[in-house]
Amino acid sequence: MTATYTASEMMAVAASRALADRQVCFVGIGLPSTACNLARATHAPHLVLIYESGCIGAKPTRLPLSIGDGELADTSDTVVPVPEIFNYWLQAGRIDIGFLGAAQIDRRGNLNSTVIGDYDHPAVRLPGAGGAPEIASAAREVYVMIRQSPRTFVDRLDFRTSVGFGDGPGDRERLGLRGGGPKKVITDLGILEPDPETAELVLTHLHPGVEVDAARDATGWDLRIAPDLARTEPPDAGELAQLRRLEATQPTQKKGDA
Amino acid sequence: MTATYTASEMMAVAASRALADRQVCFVGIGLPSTACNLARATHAPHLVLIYESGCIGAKPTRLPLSIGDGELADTSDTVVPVPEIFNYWLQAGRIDIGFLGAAQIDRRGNLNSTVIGDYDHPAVRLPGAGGAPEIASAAREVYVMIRQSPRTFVDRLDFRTSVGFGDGPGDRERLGLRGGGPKKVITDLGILEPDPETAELVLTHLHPGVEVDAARDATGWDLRIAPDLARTEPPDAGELAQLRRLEATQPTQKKGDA
Amino acid sequence: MAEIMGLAEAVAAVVRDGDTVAMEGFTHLIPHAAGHELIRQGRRDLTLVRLTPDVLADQLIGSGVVRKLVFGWGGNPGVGSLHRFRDAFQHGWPVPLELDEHSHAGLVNRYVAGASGLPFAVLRGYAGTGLEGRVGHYRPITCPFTGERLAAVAAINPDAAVVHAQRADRDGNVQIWGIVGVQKEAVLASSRSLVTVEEVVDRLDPVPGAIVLPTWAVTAVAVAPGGAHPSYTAGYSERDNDFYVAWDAVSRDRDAFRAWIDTHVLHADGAGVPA
Amino acid sequence: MAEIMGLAEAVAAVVRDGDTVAMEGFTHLIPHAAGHELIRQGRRDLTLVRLTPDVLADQLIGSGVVRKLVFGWGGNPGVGSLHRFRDAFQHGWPVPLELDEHSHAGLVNRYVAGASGLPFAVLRGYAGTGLEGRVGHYRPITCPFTGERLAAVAAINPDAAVVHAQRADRDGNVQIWGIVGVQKEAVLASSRSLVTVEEVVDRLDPVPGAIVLPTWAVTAVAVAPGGAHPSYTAGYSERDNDFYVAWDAVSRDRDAFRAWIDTHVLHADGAGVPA
Repeated sequence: MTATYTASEMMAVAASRALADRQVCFVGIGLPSTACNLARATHAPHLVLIYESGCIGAKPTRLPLSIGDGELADTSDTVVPVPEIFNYWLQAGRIDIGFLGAAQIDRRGNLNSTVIGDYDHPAVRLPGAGGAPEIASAAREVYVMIRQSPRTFVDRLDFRTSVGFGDGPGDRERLGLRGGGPKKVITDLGILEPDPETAELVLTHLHPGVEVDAARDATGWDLRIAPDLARTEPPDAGELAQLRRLEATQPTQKKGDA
Repeated sequence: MTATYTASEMMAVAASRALADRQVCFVGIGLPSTACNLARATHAPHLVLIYESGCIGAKPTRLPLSIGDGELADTSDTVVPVPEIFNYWLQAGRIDIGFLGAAQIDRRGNLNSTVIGDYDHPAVRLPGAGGAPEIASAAREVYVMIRQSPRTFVDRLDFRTSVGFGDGPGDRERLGLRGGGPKKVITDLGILEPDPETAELVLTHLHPGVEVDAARDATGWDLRIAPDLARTEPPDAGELAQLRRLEATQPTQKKGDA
Repeated sequence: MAEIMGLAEAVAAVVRDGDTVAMEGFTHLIPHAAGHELIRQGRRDLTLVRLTPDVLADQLIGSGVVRKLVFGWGGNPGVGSLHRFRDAFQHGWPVPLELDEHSHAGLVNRYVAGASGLPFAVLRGYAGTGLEGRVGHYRPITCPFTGERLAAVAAINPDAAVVHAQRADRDGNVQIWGIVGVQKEAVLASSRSLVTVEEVVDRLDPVPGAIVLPTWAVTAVAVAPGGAHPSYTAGYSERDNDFYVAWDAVSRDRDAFRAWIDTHVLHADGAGVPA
Repeated sequence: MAEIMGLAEAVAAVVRDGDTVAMEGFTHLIPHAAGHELIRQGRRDLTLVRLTPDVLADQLIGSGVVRKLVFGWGGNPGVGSLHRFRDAFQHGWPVPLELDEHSHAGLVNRYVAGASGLPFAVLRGYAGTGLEGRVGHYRPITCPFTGERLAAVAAINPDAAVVHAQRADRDGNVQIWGIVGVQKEAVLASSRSLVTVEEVVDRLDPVPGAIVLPTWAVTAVAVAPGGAHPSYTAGYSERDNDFYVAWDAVSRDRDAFRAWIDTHVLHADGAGVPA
């Protein structure tokens, strides 16, 4: 009998599974924190969590509401100044997995968190870059967690805040971006991964209960489907229990916040 | 009745008097430390001592044997990493007085602490630059403490480790050196100060018991003498007592070490 | 040497209309009390430099204090967007807001250059992003050794830095611990600085992870207990998460916002106690 | 994750002949025990990077371990010059010594660039000094914003960093306090690192002023109580000032030096106890 779970919970579980023990992760609040802490509570107890507030090796017992939560600092191996976290720890290539969200993503995994519409007179002014461009640039791998809809999966970004694969194969190298770029895009419908030859996102997994047409309809470009398209395993009882235990630690956090 | 005192003691006292309370001083071991701590014990109790080991606001009770002495760290307001002491505290222009010594000095207050003789095959290989070039460059004022003899006061340096006034007026500006350069050269014979128009060191004070010819003979160039050449006041009883109390705290330190 | 003075006097001494003012605190130690004093004093035309504009920035912007925002990421984390920020930028209410946006890495390195007495800093960034070509603080630079193309960002040297810290001693030495953010750099990069503190003590006992700003590197210190609220001060207070959630509704509407400011800022004393 | 191993094994694992090895400690925490193990293992052709070559550097140079010295200032502070250093440089004994000298500010910024993943750093320096035009690690650079001429120094990324610290926990996280010098940068700039520690403890209790190197940023940890002697380790030992003074006579003469090394290093165990 399958347990019921939300799309956000599936996203968190899928991301958690994609993490290996002892990996070093650069994390923001919301689903990435949930996924990382779920991994820590299940198969990856030595996962290293780094928050751009300067917390290295945070081990929170509650999901953080902000990246500067006191518990992150209190449980960290060390807290360093913000220039150091960016220069010594992110830029120098010490991050295995960088998590990002965005308002828009394109087929090459480039991200927009700056504006919807025109830059100078936007329809919506978004929060802006924050740590994202350098996470996108420097992390060995980037995992993007984002809802999939024609509003988010767009053919052309209104603004390129962070570089995925840029304009195509070789563009990251040409731009001098030393990290590997987006290696997984985890959505409420499935998982996409880049085709190494074309640097284009390809749907490789569909979550349980989601059909291919739904994914195509939710994508603003002609979505490529992997020939060996697979089905994500649903969350198992253990994962769900841990996840819900974690979610209960932070009742004010909007569920499904990405 | 005049007390007897050594030339080194006169140098320490002369330097101490040149410091004003609350000034921020970048200090090395030896005579500069002695002078600064004498000032702290007499007229400048709030003098701020900074050591390039990272110690800010050191208040030692014993003269330090090294710039990384435990007591410097223990008594400091804070200890910062060495990159920070150079970048945030020295380079950014927060140092009022920088103390320097050297093996050779020329008429423009340029200093050599690198080699005697040819660079690749020196007669004597000296310690090298250390913090000196940037102290010489950035401190609002530099005080040089150095014995005066034809061996040290040379017409032409064997190597220019640190810039005083370079090749003449305007050279510091041309080189982009933002500090004021050497404003006092304190020797065992007297005190020299730069002529603001020619940027050349001029003898302004003779220590007690020293005559002008001795100073000229000890200088490898045609030493300029100030028209209003003055006599340094000898150490008074209070200064000497404090100085000797300090010197007694560090018996292993070579007396007169500059 | 830092002078210890009352909050109103300190703010007036350190911040002038038209100044570029850095107000830093990365989730932690956000200088709300000082910010509210800026509002009470009716300051105008400030360029606010803040890595992470937040509720405090929203209050300053909505009160007409700020004409330009230099920032990296603006929002109410975990809650939503900043309504006063959007209103000012998109509709010019109450005064037009100019934006100078950055990546965090870009802005922190501008502070580092400013604190280091350098005119620029170097980092890996900006290439291939939309900010390239749009912002004046970035230019490409080539490594003189490897030929590699990197990013140069211009130093930032604000007129004033305003931060909150745990405590100062009676000489004005300041001690900050917990998430220290970019406050040291902001203070050292600025011509003048105001540090609000929870308390003044006889002696700054050493604390793990603490940084100390010597009194001679700070302009003014003012006591403001709870001065970070709704942000927090490690060792003294907790983050008021409910406040941040409630701010969304308060700030969504111009009138509700103005009423809140009127009650909680304009007619409150320096301790934030409404009249 | 840092592996905790015996000193000999750790040195063999982290340092290879021909490596560029950073051995840092600014008067404090100088890694003598590790250095002596390098001598015992007969290592050769190392490029030693050390801001302040000192007695340890003298011992390594005099033992023929070092073929090139990258440094800022070399001497025995308060005592005199380094005789083995001079002998090697001026007379090629026991092996020729090449010098690559810097100002301290230049070398520390090379480490900062190395730790930051950048190919160069910028500082104010070198202009008008004799090192200008003589050293390959410096080139002039122009600020893209102001046109100001500054100094660029090439990043340094040693093959190995060897440092001494107070302690590590059983996972290999390292804690350093007191005068922390440039050790963090040296470790982070290097491909491999060895940290010798006074002890391994269950838990790293927070200490004021301490920095922590996470285990995953360190290659190997080895216990070496008194591992900084004659330098000191804050909280564990005092500087052996007499040793530094006595070193002058010991090292002045080649035979006296060799005899000392034979007794105190070659025939001593990892704890420096002569046979």
